[in-house]
Amino acid sequence: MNISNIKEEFPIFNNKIQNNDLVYLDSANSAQKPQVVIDRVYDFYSKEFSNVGRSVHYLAVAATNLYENTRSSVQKYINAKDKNEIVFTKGATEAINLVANTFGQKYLNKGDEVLITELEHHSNYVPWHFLRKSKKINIEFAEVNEDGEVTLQSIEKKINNKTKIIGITHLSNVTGAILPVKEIVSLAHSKGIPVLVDGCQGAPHLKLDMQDLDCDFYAISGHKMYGPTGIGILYAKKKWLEDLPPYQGGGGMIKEVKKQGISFGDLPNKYEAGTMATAQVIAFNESIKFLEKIGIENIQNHEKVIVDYAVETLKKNNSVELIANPKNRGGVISFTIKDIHPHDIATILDEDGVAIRAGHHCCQILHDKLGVPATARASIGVYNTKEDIDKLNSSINKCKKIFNL
Amino acid sequence: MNISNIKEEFPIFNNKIQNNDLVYLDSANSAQKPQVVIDRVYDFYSKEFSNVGRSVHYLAVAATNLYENTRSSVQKYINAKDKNEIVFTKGATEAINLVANTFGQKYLNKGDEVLITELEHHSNYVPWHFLRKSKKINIEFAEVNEDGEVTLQSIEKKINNKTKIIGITHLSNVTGAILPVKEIVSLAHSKGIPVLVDGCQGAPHLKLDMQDLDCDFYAISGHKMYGPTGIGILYAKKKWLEDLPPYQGGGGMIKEVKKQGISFGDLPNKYEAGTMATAQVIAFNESIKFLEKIGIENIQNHEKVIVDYAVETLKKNNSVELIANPKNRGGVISFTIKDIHPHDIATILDEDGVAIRAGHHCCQILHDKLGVPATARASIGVYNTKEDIDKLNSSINKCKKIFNL
Amino acid sequence: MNTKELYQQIILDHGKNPRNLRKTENFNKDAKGYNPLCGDKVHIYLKLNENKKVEDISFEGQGCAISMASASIMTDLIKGKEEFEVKEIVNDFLDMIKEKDKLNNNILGEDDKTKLMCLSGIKQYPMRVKCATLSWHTLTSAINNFKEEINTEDN
Amino acid sequence: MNTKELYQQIILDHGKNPRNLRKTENFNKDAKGYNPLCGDKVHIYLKLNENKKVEDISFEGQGCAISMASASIMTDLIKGKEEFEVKEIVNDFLDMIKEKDKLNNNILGEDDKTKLMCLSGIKQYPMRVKCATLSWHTLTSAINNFKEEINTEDN
Ligand SMILES: Cc1ncc(COP(=O)(O)O)c(C=O)c1O
Ligand SMILES: Cc1ncc(COP(=O)(O)O)c(C=O)c1O
Repeated sequence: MNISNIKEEFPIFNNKIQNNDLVYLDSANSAQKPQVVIDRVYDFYSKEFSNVGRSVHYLAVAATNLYENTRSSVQKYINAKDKNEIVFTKGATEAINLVANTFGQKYLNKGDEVLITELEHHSNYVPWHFLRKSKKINIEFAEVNEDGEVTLQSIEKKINNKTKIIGITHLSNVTGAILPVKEIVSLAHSKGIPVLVDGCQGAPHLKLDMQDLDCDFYAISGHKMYGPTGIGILYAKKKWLEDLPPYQGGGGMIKEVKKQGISFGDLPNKYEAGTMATAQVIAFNESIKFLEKIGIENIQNHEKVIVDYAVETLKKNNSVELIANPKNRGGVISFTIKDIHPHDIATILDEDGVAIRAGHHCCQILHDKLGVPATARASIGVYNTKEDIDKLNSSINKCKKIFNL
Repeated sequence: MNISNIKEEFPIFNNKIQNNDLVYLDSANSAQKPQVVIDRVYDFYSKEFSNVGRSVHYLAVAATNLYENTRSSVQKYINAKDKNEIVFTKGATEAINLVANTFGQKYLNKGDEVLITELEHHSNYVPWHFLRKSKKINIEFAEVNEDGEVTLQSIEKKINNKTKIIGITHLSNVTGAILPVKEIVSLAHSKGIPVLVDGCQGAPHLKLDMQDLDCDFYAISGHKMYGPTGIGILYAKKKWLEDLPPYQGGGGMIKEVKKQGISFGDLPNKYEAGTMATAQVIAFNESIKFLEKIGIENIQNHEKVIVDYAVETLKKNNSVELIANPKNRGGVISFTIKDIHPHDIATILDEDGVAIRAGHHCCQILHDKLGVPATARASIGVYNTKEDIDKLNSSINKCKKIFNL
Repeated sequence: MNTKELYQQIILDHGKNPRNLRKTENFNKDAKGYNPLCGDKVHIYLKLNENKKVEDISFEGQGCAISMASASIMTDLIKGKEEFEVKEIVNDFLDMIKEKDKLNNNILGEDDKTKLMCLSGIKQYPMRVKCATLSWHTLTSAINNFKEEINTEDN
Repeated sequence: MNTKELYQQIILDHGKNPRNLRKTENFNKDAKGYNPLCGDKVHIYLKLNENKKVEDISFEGQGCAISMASASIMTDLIKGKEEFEVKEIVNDFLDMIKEKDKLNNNILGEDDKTKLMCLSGIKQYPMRVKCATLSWHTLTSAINNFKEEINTEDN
């Protein structure tokens, strides 16, 4: 599969959006879906639908196998040691809530500290916040530097003997900074502290190797990985999944149920209560295959070309201010224009079919730090081209014209 | 839309399953999907995909409107007072966990009692069980009678001044009994006790009127209502949603986020953290429209004809023992055959394309009471016909032949 | 309607140089408004005299051109009005933004109405409607004394 | 393979009238097995003598025809074997059910092997494989003294 004409694999680009070609620069929010994924959902519902794991009839058996095949594919894709280290959730947010809730229940007590960073998405802050109230713990924030990065040193500075778990983003959804996760994990482990990685932005764009990263938990969002909505993945080391209590209760996750008590099922069932997002999990296998077919190296190289071009283009455009300058950057570029509010930018760009996001991107802590309530953000997916960046730039120029800049 | 040839609306019946026509009698597990629902998912991903509520570009605005349209449709369908009483979840199991967790946090204390019934699915027991440990509460079980029913009296007997909440199924997924929910709610309210109804089996088959039922919480499973997998609905009275704490934390559910603290968003956002199952919610609107088009009265009449015919047919088949005989029965019939284990029955029926479920159907408490570890269950959907029942019966006869009965 | 028309000169002017962007001394009514989606914030200050007339109105806040212009124009028009008139103008404006073609109140003169109608284009940008209405809703809160402070504490 | 062939006479016979369905007196090894999906339960009792030979083996439990027949045939074949032979037979059986065409051990005679091969049809019914293997896995636990009791208490 040739990445240079990969747009063709995504049907959304076949249609005009309000008479414009779609210039989709909002992939950090959610990625578009390739035809293979869309078809898989369609076919599964049309010809093969059944619930999984609960009946012994033909369709149920087939669906169960398909469902478990995705688990194996994900395991391989992220190089997890064990298939049962892959838990399907409804999204990355749920994956992080699962960890915060169960780890918190078992291991966090009054006065303990959870260390996160100023870059974190609300999804990797609010779940820990709940424990402030219920468990009287504290939350510490590793500082972001002027370039929009969180360094190993910045993490190290905040670790102390009350630190019980560290939660960090792999790739910031605002500054684009890629964190030195492996080094942070190694430091944390040397002090006996487990690490949760919010991999929402990392998973679609970086080569993943759980055994190499050695993190304890890694949260993934299916819809940002060119997959269906309504599915996420929690990777967790087996020892944690065996050790921690269950999260939600219901059918499928139990072993034996009596009036007096309940015993819980083995992995992977323990954390998959109730009917799961069967069709979405099954179709997500196609997302993985799609990414594998292109090859993660090709994706990284391609996206680097585009993001470098975007940075260069926007830097040359005066009145555009890039809000971060990380040395190791993924495909996220946030910017402001003096005297034009990001929401006004987004509205004007949209008129030309250029879809970006404006706001705090669920990172209010970071925006407080940056001293701006909102930024405009262009984020890149596998389908973006230099032409997309040119269109972005010319629409920005139109903004400036409208605002008499 | 004419119910007599409604099978045509479901593409799954166009294909042979292992050379047989599919006789799908496993709808209580999960229902098949009509073409309109499948198409909606396809079209949304192909032409309209965007995340909701977070960007101001055209696709995002359109998706947000579609998403909220489903909320309005559900509100209308179940006659809720307010649109914001509809919370989207990943399934009914999550909906019940949400209630148990948040109600438990705020209102349950040591020694308090939660009253459920012996008919409950594990999804309406395990979430309460978690509170036994964390909050030292007790769980009481209202008794099922010989006909497989839970009566108002049976509930009344177990209510005392420690009872803080009651959880009951609307329609048993094993005995088929329809519970006198309205009467139970009225009794409970007279004592100041809120009621959660597990509506998984009720919602696809009964006329729903939240204002008339007057229950406090009602949990619905999208995939059992001819909708996509990965979506459920929690109906809750507004006063509860305003009063209870949030469940999961993440993007979209907050108001303001500071390092020191967080304030939470208004309804409906408060309970919808993270990227939701956007495509599934949007497509679920088609399920509702589909049901409305047929008309719930027509559905109820049709299903009654089929279930009555099934009961009659199976009663005439000696060696088949129906395990319940509720006066008010929905489309669920569980049975055993002396000397043939339910799993053997299911395997043999499957060979003829007859899909039923065998096992404890996530109701171990009830099976303990019945004194059998497993039963066979045929459950009915809008597409089933008398011929389906005839095929079920003749396959049962084949079982008997193989087992020399 | 295109964005060139939406962002007409008067909006840009009020957006860039908002009138009454300050804090009224000795205000006797106020309220804060917040739009969590985009981070727009506004704080309205009112001074009603003994005859329930708006002696002064001002605001503090930050936001997009639409929200700043809306607050700016609003405060300009409201100054000197009686409390009951303020309520009528607010309702009329909100109705107009929601569904009506024009303003129906008899309180504002034609010039003022024309100024306000500059904001009507926002109807075609549903995600931005809140930008235009935030300060108006907040004014209502202030008048009704709903001091809905944003709670950033644990809850 | 159809279900008529799967449920051949020998399976039905052992399923309906399982051999060794009782509790060995003075057993010195035992283990419980449970399949949460279908509720099948088995409890295996072993009596090994001082030479590590199976003096008696029995089981209690409930389940489908396949699982009862499997436990019944298994206990019949295992009686009188040495511990190391038992392990070899178990592994051979599990391999066969998983992927092999036939049994490869040299311990069982042809008649016994034929009896066991009656269970091989289950391969084509993936959801039912556990029914056939439950008692075998439980036997392994018993031999290895893994007393994995089902915990119905709070945890
Ligand atoms: C009565 C009842 N309650 C709860 C559930 C759980 O629903 P879900 O699996 O969709 O979360 C089911 C279905 O399995 C059910 O039948
Ligand atoms: C860095 C980061 N973390 C977490 C999330 C939340 O993921 P989801 O909304 O899929 O649950 C997102 C996306 O919104 C994100 O960008």
